[in-house]
Amino acid sequence: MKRQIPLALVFIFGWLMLALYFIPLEGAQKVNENMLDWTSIIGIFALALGIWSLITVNLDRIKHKKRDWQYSFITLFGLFGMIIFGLKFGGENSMFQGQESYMFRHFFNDILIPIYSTMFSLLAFFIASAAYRAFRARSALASILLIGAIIVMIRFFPFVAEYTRPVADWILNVPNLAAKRAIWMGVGLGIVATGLKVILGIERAYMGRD
Amino acid sequence: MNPVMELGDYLWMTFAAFLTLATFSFLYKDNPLYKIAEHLVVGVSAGYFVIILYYGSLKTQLVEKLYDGQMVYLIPLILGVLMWTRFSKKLAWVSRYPIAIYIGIATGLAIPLEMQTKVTEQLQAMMVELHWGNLFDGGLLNYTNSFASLIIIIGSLAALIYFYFSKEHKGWFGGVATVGIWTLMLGFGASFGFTVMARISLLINRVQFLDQWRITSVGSAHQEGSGSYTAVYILILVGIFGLLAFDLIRTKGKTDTDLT
Amino acid sequence: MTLQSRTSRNAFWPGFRLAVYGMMFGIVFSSSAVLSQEATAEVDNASTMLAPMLAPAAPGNVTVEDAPNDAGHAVIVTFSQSQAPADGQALVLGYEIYRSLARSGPWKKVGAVPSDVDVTASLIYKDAGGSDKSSDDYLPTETDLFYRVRAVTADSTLYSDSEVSAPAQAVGQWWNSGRNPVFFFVLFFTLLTLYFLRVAKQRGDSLYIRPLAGIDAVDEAIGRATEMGKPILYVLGLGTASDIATIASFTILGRVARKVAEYQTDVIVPCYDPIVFTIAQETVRTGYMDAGRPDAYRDDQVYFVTQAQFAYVAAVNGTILRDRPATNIYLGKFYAESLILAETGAIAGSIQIAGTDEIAQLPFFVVACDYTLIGEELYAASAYLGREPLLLGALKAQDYAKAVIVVLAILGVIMSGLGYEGFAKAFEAVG
Amino acid sequence: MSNNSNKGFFDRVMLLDRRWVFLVLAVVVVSTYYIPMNVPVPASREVQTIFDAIEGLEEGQKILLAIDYDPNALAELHPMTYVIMEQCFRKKVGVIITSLSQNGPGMAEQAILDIVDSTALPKTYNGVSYPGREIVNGVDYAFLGYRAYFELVITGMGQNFRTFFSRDYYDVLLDSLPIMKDVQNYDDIEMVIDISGSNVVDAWIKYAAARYDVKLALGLTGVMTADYYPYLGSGRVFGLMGGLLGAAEYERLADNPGLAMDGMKVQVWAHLTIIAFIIIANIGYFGSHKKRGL
Repeated sequence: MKRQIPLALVFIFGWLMLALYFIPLEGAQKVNENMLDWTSIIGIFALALGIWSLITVNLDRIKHKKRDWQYSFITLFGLFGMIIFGLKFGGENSMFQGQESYMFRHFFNDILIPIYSTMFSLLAFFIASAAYRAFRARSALASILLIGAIIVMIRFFPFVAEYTRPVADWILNVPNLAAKRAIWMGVGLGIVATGLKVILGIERAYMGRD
Repeated sequence: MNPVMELGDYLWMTFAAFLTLATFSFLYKDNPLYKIAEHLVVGVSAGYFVIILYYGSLKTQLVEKLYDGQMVYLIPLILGVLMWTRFSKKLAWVSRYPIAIYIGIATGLAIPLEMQTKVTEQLQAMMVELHWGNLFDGGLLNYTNSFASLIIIIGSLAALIYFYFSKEHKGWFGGVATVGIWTLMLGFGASFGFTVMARISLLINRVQFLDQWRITSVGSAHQEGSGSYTAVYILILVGIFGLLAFDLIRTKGKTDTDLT
Repeated sequence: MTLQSRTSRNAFWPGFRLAVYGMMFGIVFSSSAVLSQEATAEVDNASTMLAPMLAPAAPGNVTVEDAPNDAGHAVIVTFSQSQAPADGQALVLGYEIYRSLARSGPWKKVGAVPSDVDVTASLIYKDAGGSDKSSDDYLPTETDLFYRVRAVTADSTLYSDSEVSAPAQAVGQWWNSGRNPVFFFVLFFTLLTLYFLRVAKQRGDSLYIRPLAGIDAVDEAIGRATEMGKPILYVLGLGTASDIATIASFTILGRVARKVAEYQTDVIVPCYDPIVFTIAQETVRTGYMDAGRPDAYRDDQVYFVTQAQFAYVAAVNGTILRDRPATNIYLGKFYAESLILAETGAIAGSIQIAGTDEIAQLPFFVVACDYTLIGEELYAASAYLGREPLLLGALKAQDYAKAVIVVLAILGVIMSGLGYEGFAKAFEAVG
Repeated sequence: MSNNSNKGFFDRVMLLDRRWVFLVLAVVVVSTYYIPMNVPVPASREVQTIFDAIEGLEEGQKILLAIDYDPNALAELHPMTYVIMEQCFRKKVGVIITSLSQNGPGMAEQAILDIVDSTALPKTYNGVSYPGREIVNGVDYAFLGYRAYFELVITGMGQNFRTFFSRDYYDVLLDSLPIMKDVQNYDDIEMVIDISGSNVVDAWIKYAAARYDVKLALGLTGVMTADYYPYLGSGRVFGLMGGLLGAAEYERLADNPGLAMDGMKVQVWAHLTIIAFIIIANIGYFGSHKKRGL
């Protein structure tokens, strides 16, 4: 009941979806679409569990005055603020204009967007520090990595571009493509093998045990 | 301040600029400003998703369809509600049912799809890769000639052999696997080098944003009297960078692993 | 204003030309009186632009057949193009496809195809309609459909229609034969896996597998964390529970949790996806139970952060810098955040083990982490860690499949080189 | 190694606090952003050919500039539009502008307004001084706008521009525009430059270049570029600009540094900084190993 039925469900739905891939019939495709809807609906319900976790972890921090507990107020404020500003009811004259509301728009544009893009742009610094730390000709493999990166980086430099550009383009289009293709095929087989193990109930760590 | 912009909008923009700098400050070390930005963005983004998923997905994918009389959608509704049994320690195991269905659907979907896009399509592409023409057509570095396609085929097969698990990488087999890992590393290096440009662009965009904020604050260089403001701005920049450098020199000998 | 002819054909049919212009500008005049004066002045000039005044030859041989391997809302229309223009005939720009439920109409325009330079070539148009009855592009299934093709020219008054096609029906199919290659690959691989599972059951764990540095590092890393008295950070990535990479990562998380519990140290798992979060909680709890320390497990070890990529990264970064985990393990799906996490981890001095099947992120993990599981190695990791015979058996099947692929690829290259294109074609999945 | 005072120069380089890397990169990016300078981005052959082709045009000749991109490709492609448009206006070459991507007309109009402004001022490019002049819609350029079914539109323009564009973007009859006076179809223009971030470019190659033998050059986003090099080899297109880099190369050739060059000067210096750090790291690595006799 606690374990056998779920494993049976994985088995049944797994083979069903696998079969539907090969059946173009209208009814089959309707079922297919329906199932995809199911997964996203389950995901939405699960979000409640996630949000509950976020709230309890932060309340717990405040309650026990754990390290940096003061900042948990900010998280909770942001969470509830955004939810309240995003609510929509009461018609045109109500305070709750949902995603069109002044606060919701500004929270999105002036809090989320700048922090997202700044986090993203940290990559410029990290790509530099990673290169500094890792691109040392310690071994043959490290040297190849280093050479590949440097040639591509100087592909458009003044004075050298005439020579480096064609080499860089060649590396990007030949060995790089070969590497990608090999990884793809390996990953493809790995996914199918893992998928089969899941359907057959061999790989079931996700299920827990009781 | 630029008269075109309303005070409220300007304050929001200033706040955005502050959050930008607060996020950057993380590079130097963990600090209260970063903590503010971090905790704020976690809360706001989580709230954002609650709203988006409720109004965007739940309403259109479930509620409206149920109202529409599509009773088959009672099933995902029940499955979704079953997820909530996790709130109770005793009934938590019931949530395995929806999870099992979810994983079953996802797995059954992935198997043929991945087999097609990652295996058969790639295999087929490799079979027709080689042009049986002049080996060095258009020069050694022309990546559309037969030589290039030959290298692609050899490289990808060797790299595939590198992923062999149940055979020791020794002898000729080890040799082929070595060619494989070299191909992988050269490809990785090239991808890394190629990405640098896009990442620097992201940084330039942030610098542009901060500059935009400066212009909004003090007016552009064409405006009268803005020259001295610009000088102040440059001085502030030099000051910040100088202070950071000074602090780094002061704490020398300590590597960054023991910061904070 | 010079009245220079653009093409030699301009010299013909001057009278007809003016007549057409009269018609064209008649419309213009009536619609905009203000422009009329200007337009009159332009008539001379404008009249140089359209010379051929005869309708083009009609397209022919319109045949319609059901589109294969679909749900039954599409047909394929094939027709031969209009013949090359004779003197005075307008050049065909393209063909408009019309559909009707009856031979006599009414006709509905469903699409257009540009003409081909080679007029002897037949053209193909796939009329793929919607399956929703209420939608505008609905194409009824198992109903007689008639088609007509119109050759259109630069002048909207000059066109010619083909004969109406014989009726055809759109029918749904039971089997997508275009995906046969995929089917046979999946079937072959499933049988191979089942066979090796049997072998593995009989032979136990005597199957050889080559060492993977990244896997061996996991045990060492847990030991190191215990010595240092610091936690282990396990990041499942940005994948959802429907990504197989994440599912593979759960298995590894289970093992890590068990080891961690045995060594009496801590594991922290911040989660991005709510379903992944619930499963991770269950997995870690089970790991602690397997180690015989169920009470050591706390619910706040595995927690949900947020579903936004960079907000999630901001939070994990904070955790790395403040909790200073001895080891960071990143296994699953990763995107741009890969390098942000890995470099922050390096700043904190953690040992880092990464693995993903996202090709674009592998270079960054390889550069910034101590150990990286590349692509397929991530999927093999669970077998390596558990050493369960069944999981090892599946690994063996993967290896044989790779060997088959290598042989097929070489064979395919040779065959297509010898001109047997059908060989490679046989592996092509359509649709 | 653990004793700080014992560390030699090379060891210290090896253990350099990574925040120095961050700081130096930040200083380089911010200062190069503000300091005006001209980075000699060397032009590749396929960009040079486009520049030479436009430079070789006479006053009164015409080109077609196809602006087929949406706002998401703006950063890479807008600079190309700007520099080519300005070059044409300065040389009094007529520009016929179409936009077959749905959100393209907005992009095109913005570019036109900006360049009309900047051409009003006198400037010197490559040693040639141009007086400022007023650019007149319908005389110096025609903006035809957007039409659906881009494949048919491109084929149709081979017959006559008026087939699909009887009126321009501003709803003015094409026949009333002086610039369109003697222009019927592709035969009457010198070349087509397609600046594209979508599959419209395929139609230009297939229906304009292949069918009507139009002289075609492309400006593409960085990720698209590699896929279109084969057309360069086969001669179907005579020039190709790829991404920000291609745009910057063109700006340099045109001696008209703009947005792309602004980006590239920072890029070049940032790349140089990273490479310098890699070199320093390797010197440190080999130095410290040599000392220890490894």
